[in-house]
Amino acid sequence: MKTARHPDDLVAMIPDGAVLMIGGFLGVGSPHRLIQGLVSAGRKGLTLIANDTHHPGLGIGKLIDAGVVKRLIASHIGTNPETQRQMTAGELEIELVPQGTLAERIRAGGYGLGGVLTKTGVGTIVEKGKPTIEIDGETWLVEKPLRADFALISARQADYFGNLTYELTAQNFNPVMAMAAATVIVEADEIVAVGMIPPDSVRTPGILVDYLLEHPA
Amino acid sequence: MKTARHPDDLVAMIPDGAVLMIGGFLGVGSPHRLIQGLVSAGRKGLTLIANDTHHPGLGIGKLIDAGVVKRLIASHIGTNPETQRQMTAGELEIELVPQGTLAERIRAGGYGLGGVLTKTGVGTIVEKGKPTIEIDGETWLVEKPLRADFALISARQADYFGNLTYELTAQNFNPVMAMAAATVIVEADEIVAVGMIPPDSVRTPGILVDYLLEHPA
Amino acid sequence: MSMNAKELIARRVANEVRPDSLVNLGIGLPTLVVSYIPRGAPVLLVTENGLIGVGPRPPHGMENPDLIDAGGGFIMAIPGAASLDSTATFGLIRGGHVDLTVLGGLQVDARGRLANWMIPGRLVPGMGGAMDLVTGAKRVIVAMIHTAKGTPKIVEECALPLTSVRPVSLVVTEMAVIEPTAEGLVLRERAPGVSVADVVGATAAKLIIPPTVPEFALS
Amino acid sequence: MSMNAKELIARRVANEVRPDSLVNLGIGLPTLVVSYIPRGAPVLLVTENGLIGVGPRPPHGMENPDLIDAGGGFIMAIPGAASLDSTATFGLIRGGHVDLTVLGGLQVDARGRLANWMIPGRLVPGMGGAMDLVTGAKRVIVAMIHTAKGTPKIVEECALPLTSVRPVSLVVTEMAVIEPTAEGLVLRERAPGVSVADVVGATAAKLIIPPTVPEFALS
Repeated sequence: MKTARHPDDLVAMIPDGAVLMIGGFLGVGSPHRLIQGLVSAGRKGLTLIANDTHHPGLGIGKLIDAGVVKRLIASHIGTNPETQRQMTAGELEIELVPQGTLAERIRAGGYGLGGVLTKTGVGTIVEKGKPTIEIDGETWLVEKPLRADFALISARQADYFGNLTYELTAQNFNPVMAMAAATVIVEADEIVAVGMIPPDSVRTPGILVDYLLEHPA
Repeated sequence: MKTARHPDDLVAMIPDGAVLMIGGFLGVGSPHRLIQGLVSAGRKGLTLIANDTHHPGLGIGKLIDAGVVKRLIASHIGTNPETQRQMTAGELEIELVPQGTLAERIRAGGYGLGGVLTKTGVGTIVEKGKPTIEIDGETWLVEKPLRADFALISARQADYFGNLTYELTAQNFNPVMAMAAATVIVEADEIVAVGMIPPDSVRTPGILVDYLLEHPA
Repeated sequence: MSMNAKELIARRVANEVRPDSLVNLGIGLPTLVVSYIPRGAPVLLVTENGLIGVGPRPPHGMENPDLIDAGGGFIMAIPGAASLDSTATFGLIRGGHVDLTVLGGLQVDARGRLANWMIPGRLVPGMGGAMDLVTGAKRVIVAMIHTAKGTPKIVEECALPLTSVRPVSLVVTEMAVIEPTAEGLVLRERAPGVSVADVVGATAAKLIIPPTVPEFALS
Repeated sequence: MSMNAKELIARRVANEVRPDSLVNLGIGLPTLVVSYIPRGAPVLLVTENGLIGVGPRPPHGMENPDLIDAGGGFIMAIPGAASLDSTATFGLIRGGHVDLTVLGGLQVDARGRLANWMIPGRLVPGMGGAMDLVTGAKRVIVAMIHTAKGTPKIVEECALPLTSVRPVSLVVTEMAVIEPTAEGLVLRERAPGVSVADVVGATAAKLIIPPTVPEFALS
């Protein structure tokens, strides 16, 4: 059972230098109040794993604006000129990862797999410095698992076990990130009593979730 | 759009010697009418990929009884003495695969991955004849993808796009098998109009499904 | 780069869309294709951020904040739509379950290889889903303006970083339809009013010219 | 192999179950553990065929045909239960999200390695989920009768095929609690009325005997 917590209490658990996964795709399905909490708390030196950095002033873009991210692993930064500026200025170290590979690497981290064998990136600059393996005459790129200290997850509904549902394109990276972090913190649109989410509707089982964000007073 | 078909028409598509995936765990979530159709049609020389062979006279056990399976890839045959008898007598070639590895190998086949890097089986007889790979000082077993000519899937609901839902422990291998076969045939408890399954309830998107089994007259 | 050129490309690409197929359209020019898909060819559009069955933009005031396309614009969902998480979406893409992807291009080379995701030192947006799509979709069509301010974009060898070593299926520009084959780039069609010599003059890779090169059929 | 021996094992194993943990119980003896888990320690039971939140057997006439455990028996689901497909279930198991698995054993060796899935030429049921569980669960407890018709099952080297090379966390029998460590098998506890000499006599692997070996505490 989890009790819903104040955002300050949750953000206080996240130290400077932590490795974070944050769900969302251009802000849809991102945990916006937790992100705001991180900015307000003045964290620094974070490593961030996320699909994108949205736009300046919005969602994950706020973390970039505030300069709290030291290292970023993402698939797309084209919507955020500030991210590109910090990269060019050498203030932000960025690893660009194909979106499907990013999802699979996070999954591998959460599923106990040693890596991902993919064709994506073979023969391109993405391959640089990575091992390849030949299987039955075909070459595959070996991409390593990703794990995080914390995953900040956005959900449609949570129950007090931590069972989660997601809505439409707000799902994206949230379920897979909930598998791959030591501590999982959830910001849900709604928190319901245990038993209100039918077993077949649960997309993330509550056992993966550590903390729920309380609703605004 | 798919129209529901008579079982004879569907079974007629499956030739002798085909590679089949069939969903289910001890019969729960198996497509029982399609299985009966295969037995009645007198198929032979099939390769079957399934979790288990249930019991003699039940579900997938009927295919074993009828001697239509030449090769079996499964994780557990302990509930079916006839499967073990045929194996011992050399009538049935069996590859035993750890259940989690079986699920991941099928997923790799459907997801375009080159294989699965797992700890399961390392140092055991499961490793025999298979490549291993060392990553950051740890040894991982490389397990190859599995694909099939046909997947026979059991679902709770289908719509005429082929979108599927599953119920409770009847889900098991069905969704992953629906990704990994050239032709996917679905036996659903219920077929509903397009639009009746909310997008967030769909567990297998209809684009993966080729044929629906009509309901008994 | 007139509106007419883009429309021409979109209309020609629309002819390549097969009924009952699962189609991904890239941001920008490729998105225009949706307007020209023949009515009799119901297709399902899939977006990288996790929806099969993308519908049109919603009327103002009817947006759903949890329902966007990969460009961040609000969309609707058609009846029969299905939500997917990122692993499932890219499982469909990488596993060969997407029938067609239409993407923009910066360069295509003589082997049919596409570069479309970065200009080192100038534009580094990241590859997003492009590498997965070009590597995994059943058919890949590049929809692009033939030249960049007069400089050919179809070249012997891409100077820009490749998106994938897998050759694309077809290149459609406002001047020509070009098919990469094992023998090289074959000039299949030319746009209305464009001569074979025009195409050759605007292309920096060797083109194989068949005896007849018909004009585009447009949808 | 009296009923008392199995009950003794189940009661001792139940003490190892931590509150709020995700627990998998193998078929047979391990299933008995559920009856002895202290009321104050709410645990979630997960079954390999895809349910978190396994409840008790349903009353006769209230079975749900789509709701079984990994042994094929009808079960109920507790409020807050969640269904999973096979990839997700084994993702939990292999990814270290299952806190404890309790499994039966045929042999355990001096390095703590378990053999529990086949007797070549005699019993080849297949490993089912056992290899994944022993390799991936956070803690692995072997619950087994100490000997097989008088023959020790705790041996220097397993003669039977291993389930995993990863050592188990604890072995609980009706005679003893034994913990595999880097130094070897440590005799942690003995059953009520059983002496250290009794345990040593029924064990074919070297045991490390601490100065004091207390009797079981039972739940």
